[in-house]
Amino acid sequence: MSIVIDTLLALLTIYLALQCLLAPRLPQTVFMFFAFGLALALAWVRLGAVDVAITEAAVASGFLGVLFLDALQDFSLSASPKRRGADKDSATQPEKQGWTSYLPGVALGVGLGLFLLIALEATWKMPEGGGLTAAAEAQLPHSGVEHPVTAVLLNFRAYDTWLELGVILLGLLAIYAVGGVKLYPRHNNVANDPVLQQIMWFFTPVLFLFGAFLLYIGKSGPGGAFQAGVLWGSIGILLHLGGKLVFSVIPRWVGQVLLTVGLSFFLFLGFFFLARGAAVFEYPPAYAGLLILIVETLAAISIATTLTAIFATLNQENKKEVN
Amino acid sequence: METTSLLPVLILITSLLPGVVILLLREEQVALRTFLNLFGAVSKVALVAWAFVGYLRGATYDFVFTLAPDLTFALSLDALGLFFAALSSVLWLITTLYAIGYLDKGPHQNRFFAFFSLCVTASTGIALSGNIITFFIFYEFLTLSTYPLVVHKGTDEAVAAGRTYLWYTIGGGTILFLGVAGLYAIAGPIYFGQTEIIEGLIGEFPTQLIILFFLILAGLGVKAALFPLHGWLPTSMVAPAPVSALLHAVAVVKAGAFGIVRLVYDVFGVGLAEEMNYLAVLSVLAAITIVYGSVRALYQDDFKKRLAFSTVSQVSYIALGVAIPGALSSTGAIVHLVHQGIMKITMFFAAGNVAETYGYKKISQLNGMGRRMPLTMGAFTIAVFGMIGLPPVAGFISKWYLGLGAVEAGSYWVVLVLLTSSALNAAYFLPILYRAWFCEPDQEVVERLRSSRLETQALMLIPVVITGLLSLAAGVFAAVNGSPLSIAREIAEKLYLL
Amino acid sequence: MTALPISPYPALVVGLPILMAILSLFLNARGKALLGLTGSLLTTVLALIAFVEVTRLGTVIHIVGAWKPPLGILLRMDALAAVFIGMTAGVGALISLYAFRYFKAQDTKTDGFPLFWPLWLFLWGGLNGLFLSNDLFNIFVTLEVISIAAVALAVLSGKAGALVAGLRYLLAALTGSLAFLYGIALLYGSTGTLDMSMLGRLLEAGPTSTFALLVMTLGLLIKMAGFPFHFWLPPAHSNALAPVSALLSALVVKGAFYILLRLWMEVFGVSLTYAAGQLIGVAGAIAVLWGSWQAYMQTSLKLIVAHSSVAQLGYLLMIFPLLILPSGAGAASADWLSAAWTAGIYQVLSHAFAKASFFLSAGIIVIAVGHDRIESLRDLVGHMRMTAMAIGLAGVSLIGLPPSGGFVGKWMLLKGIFLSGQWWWAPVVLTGSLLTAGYIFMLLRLAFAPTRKKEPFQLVPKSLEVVALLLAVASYLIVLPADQLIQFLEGSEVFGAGVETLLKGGAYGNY
Amino acid sequence: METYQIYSLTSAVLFVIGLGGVFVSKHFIKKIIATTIMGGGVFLAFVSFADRDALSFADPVPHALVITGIVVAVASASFALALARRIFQLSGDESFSSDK
Repeated sequence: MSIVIDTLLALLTIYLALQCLLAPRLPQTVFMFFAFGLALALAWVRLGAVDVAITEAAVASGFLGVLFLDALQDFSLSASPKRRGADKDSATQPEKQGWTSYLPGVALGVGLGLFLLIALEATWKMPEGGGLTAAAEAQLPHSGVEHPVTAVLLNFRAYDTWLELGVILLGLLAIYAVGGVKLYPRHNNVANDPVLQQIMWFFTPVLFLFGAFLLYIGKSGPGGAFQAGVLWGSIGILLHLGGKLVFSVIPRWVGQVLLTVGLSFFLFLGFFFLARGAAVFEYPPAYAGLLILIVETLAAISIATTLTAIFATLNQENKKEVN
Repeated sequence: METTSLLPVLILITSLLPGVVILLLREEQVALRTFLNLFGAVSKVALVAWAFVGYLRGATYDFVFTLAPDLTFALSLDALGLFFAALSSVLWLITTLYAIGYLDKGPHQNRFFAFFSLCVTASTGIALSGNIITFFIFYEFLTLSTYPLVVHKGTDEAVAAGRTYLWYTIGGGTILFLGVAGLYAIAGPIYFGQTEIIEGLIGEFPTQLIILFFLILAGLGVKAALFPLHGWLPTSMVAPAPVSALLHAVAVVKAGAFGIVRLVYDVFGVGLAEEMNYLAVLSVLAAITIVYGSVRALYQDDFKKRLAFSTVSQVSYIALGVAIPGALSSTGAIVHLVHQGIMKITMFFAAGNVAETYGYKKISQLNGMGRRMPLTMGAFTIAVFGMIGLPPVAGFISKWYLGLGAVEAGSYWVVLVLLTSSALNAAYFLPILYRAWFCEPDQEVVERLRSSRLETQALMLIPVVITGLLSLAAGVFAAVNGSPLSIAREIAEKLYLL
Repeated sequence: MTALPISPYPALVVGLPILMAILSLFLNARGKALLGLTGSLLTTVLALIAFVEVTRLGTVIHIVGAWKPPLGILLRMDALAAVFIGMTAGVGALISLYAFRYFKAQDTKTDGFPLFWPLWLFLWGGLNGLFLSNDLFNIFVTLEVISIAAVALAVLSGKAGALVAGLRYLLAALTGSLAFLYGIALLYGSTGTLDMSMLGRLLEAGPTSTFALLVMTLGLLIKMAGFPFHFWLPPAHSNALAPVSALLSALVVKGAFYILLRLWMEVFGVSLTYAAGQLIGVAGAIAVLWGSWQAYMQTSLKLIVAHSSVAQLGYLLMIFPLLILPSGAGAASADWLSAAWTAGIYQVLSHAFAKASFFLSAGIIVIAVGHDRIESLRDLVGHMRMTAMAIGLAGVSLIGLPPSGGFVGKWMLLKGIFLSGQWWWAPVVLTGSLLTAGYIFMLLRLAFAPTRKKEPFQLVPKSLEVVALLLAVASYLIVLPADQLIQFLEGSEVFGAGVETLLKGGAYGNY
Repeated sequence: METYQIYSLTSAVLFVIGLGGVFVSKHFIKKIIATTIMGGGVFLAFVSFADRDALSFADPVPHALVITGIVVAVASASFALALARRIFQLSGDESFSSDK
């Protein structure tokens, strides 16, 4: 029975992925992208990866999807005929050009097909490496937390997570580098939609509490900094949509501190233990639980702020385009 | 080989350092520049002389620096290297004097003298190289440092000539690189003189080694202007006269010729050369070049172009001498390194003097020049007699030994080539002398471009007189101990274990 | 348990630049520039100390969080990593100096593009992290840090051309990263470890490891712009600001090469076949010829330099066929291995210095005449001697003429080619050199030619010219310690000697 | 066939779909989405191995890697999106010009 469900889910995922790319119109693509994300999240749940499922739903499908939706306003608003809907013209172009124009396509198709075949073979004939479950289980008691995924993320492989916080911050910096936006937007010309206001006031505390819960529960069960950060970030996004631009309210330096506090504290901790002669991120087992909680909270704050800032920046571009 | 002395490095530094420093000077600092130039040149001559004396007393001067495994930078002073180093250092001193007068107040002098010094560094480096990789390094360095000199005037013609020059020499350098790398792969690092290494390997890799020999020969042949790789030499005539002088007498062309001498005598070894008989190809090529260059020279009206084709022909005497087995022809080849240098540099100085003083660049304009510039044309006449091979000028000595060597080796056709070449030399040089000494000038009064109480500026006149006298002296005093001939004979006899 | 000494430096050289990047965010534009420069110099000093530490102690490690692999992440600074970190420090410090002055010249009020500094420091931290990491997934994360920072730097000018080139670059880099990550997934699935040294021991030949080799190699080839994935490089590098172009071509693409080298030599020993090596060698050979030819055809200076990067990276790929023993060849007789991989290192070093110098010189010319059509080089020798010298010296190093670093690289490459008997690569190396000579001397010819019409040369700060010249000279100075450096690399217990033992079929693995 | 195998095979298919999408799609947004699909495939592979190697709980290391990976991928994708939108703003282009 379960095999049937899994097979169906797998097929659905593949179907949605294809639809995503084949959908003739951009809005459909983005819609399919949401659906694809959800199907993938279901697959994570089927595979017992609840943490991943929450992250996928919240970040990959949720946040990114919202960004795509937001971008959609840009692109679909344009009436410029040039290269518009390039996928559509491609249906008409080849007729003029004769069979040689198909060659790259055919070559690509054959290439991808072959690639898929060997990929499948490679996956099918994979030797069982055994993973690191046993190792993680053995070290779990020394990690300061009970949930193994949190232990890996914030203790065993804290270095990765630290760099990852850097990547998020870097992503924001990169978006600023693209240009065309002010670092801290101050205009306030968003229409005050009463319904949105209501939703905003209702959801802000709910999201905050749920985020805090996820953060705390991360110690012993699925949840943690990223999931909480995204939830808190969605508060910022909601506020932004509701016309309450977070970054025009708080002082500039607070924004900067919030953006960097996760990464900086993590780094400070690393250097602190290094200075004491231990390795970077080598927490004393006694304090590990506490330290991890602090790191997670600060990381969640930074993630939330960064995601809000990313959204606000991209959204601001959109506003400029409309005006 | 181990480092026993820093003297070889010091010899290089005497020209490298002035070159680099001058590059950074401002154009107005004429006095400092001149001082650096002359100081470098004089100290180089002194150091080479010191090394010569030391060598005769049996001292060894080796400098070794390992760049990478198997890639050793080695400088060493042996008789052949010192011989060439002495030539280039003495002629550098003379040419520097000449160039100071020649350029006078022209533009971009810093650049000129800087690369001039670097160029001499490269040719001295070639002389002092202790192994083929060091030789290669300096060989390429020579290409690069000569390029700015060739395009010095900056005219379209000069830039085009520079392009031709580069394509030939970089192409040759690439082939040489291939050959040298291949040789290293088969034989490992070889110091000059360790001919036993190749001799030991010839049985194992006969084909490869012959291919490599010809690759290296082709790479060297470009600079030595061996037919059919000589194309760059006549076009690079647009360079200023002191550059042409240096190019033809000491640096580029000679580097190629010297490389061929090293390749045959110090890498593959004369014994092997005789045994394998692949030098026949070289001798035929050299003979063709000798005749071809002379024939082309006949048809040039441009003074410097005629001299250039004459160089094509004359330098191949060296290759020819190398290609004929036997101590006598080797002596001829080695001594011709020097003889051709001093004679040809005299000719270019003379051509430069005429061009700079009267603006004449064509042979048809030279009527009566002997009366206007007696000393210049006198020196030129000596050089011409030498080129043709009339005793007692230096050129006679070279040709005499080459001829003797050919007879000894039984290659009578070479004697024929030498005679033909001499006849052709006479055919293209004597008309110049005839015009200069026996024709009336076309116009009685000509405005001189450079004013001087003498026939031209002193700094341009003195060098040509000196080199002219040297050409004569090298022939007259050939039998004296310490003359170029005596040294060349010693080197050759050592090679053939006589 | 490992016998290797533990040192804090590997963690510090990653942490310091990122700390500086964070701090700089709090400052205004002027402060960012000042702190950025200070941070760069501090990082350089630290990197050099770390380098000396490795020369003194040999390979040092740092076990992050004291969790040993396979669970934890190990930072390992062996000779190879030390050389790359040292190179990054040397090139990075000089480019930072240049950038400081360059941006000031662009806009005196705000010091130009202030985001340059945090992004560059992040990039530096990412590169150091990449060179040090012994954990494949960690390498993926550092690769992402590098890609995002590099693309962000590339689009800093904000011009439409740069943005399009940047997006193309980013998409290519993302595809490459994901392909690389896919390979990691397969390797983890089949061995249960991410540690490269452990993988080298545990990996068994089979379709999975072969496929992992394929996708990871493809991914890294995309990132290092190996043929036929070079399409993104010329527009991205030529549209960026001068110091950024220098960083991208000197350092960023080398990161992917570094990982490729490590993967091939340390991890995939079992999966490599003679054919795989030949294939990647052919890709390299085509890149050499095609890139050089393209460079020869360009009329804008920065495009010439960018296309030349494609060719120079091709040389790096050409060492891979030499690293694989043909089936049935006597393992012990493979004396060309060290020649081949040290050739790669020298090519990397000389290209880093020469290409950085070249791009910085191009930036100077753009300031001086306002555009970078090659005609603008006319009479450069007369107007800007130092820049002309920099271009000349850097160009000669790219061609590979002695006594430049490029020469040592090409020499070792040819030596490896001849010793291994794979002579068919030799013509490619030489033709590439000739083509390179073609476009370099095309530039030099113009530099010596007189101006046709008087185009005014703007005044350029002398310090910019000095930095460009220093970088060019550095590509020659690296030849002096070549022997020591190569011995240092070969003697390295983990990489040099270790890998050669591994490739020759012996046991390997120090901990 | 076990559960994890279904998903690990699916992962290969998703990766190839995404890879093809990156090459074939024209619109910037579609190209970006194609990279996230590729990413989805890779993450699915990781998690399916975690399921295979489960003892008392599923292998936590791949889970952690995937969480990290997702966040990294999202950061890159939003950067790409910002680039695409800015290009559109400046030039009105929605796809790379015909040469590629």
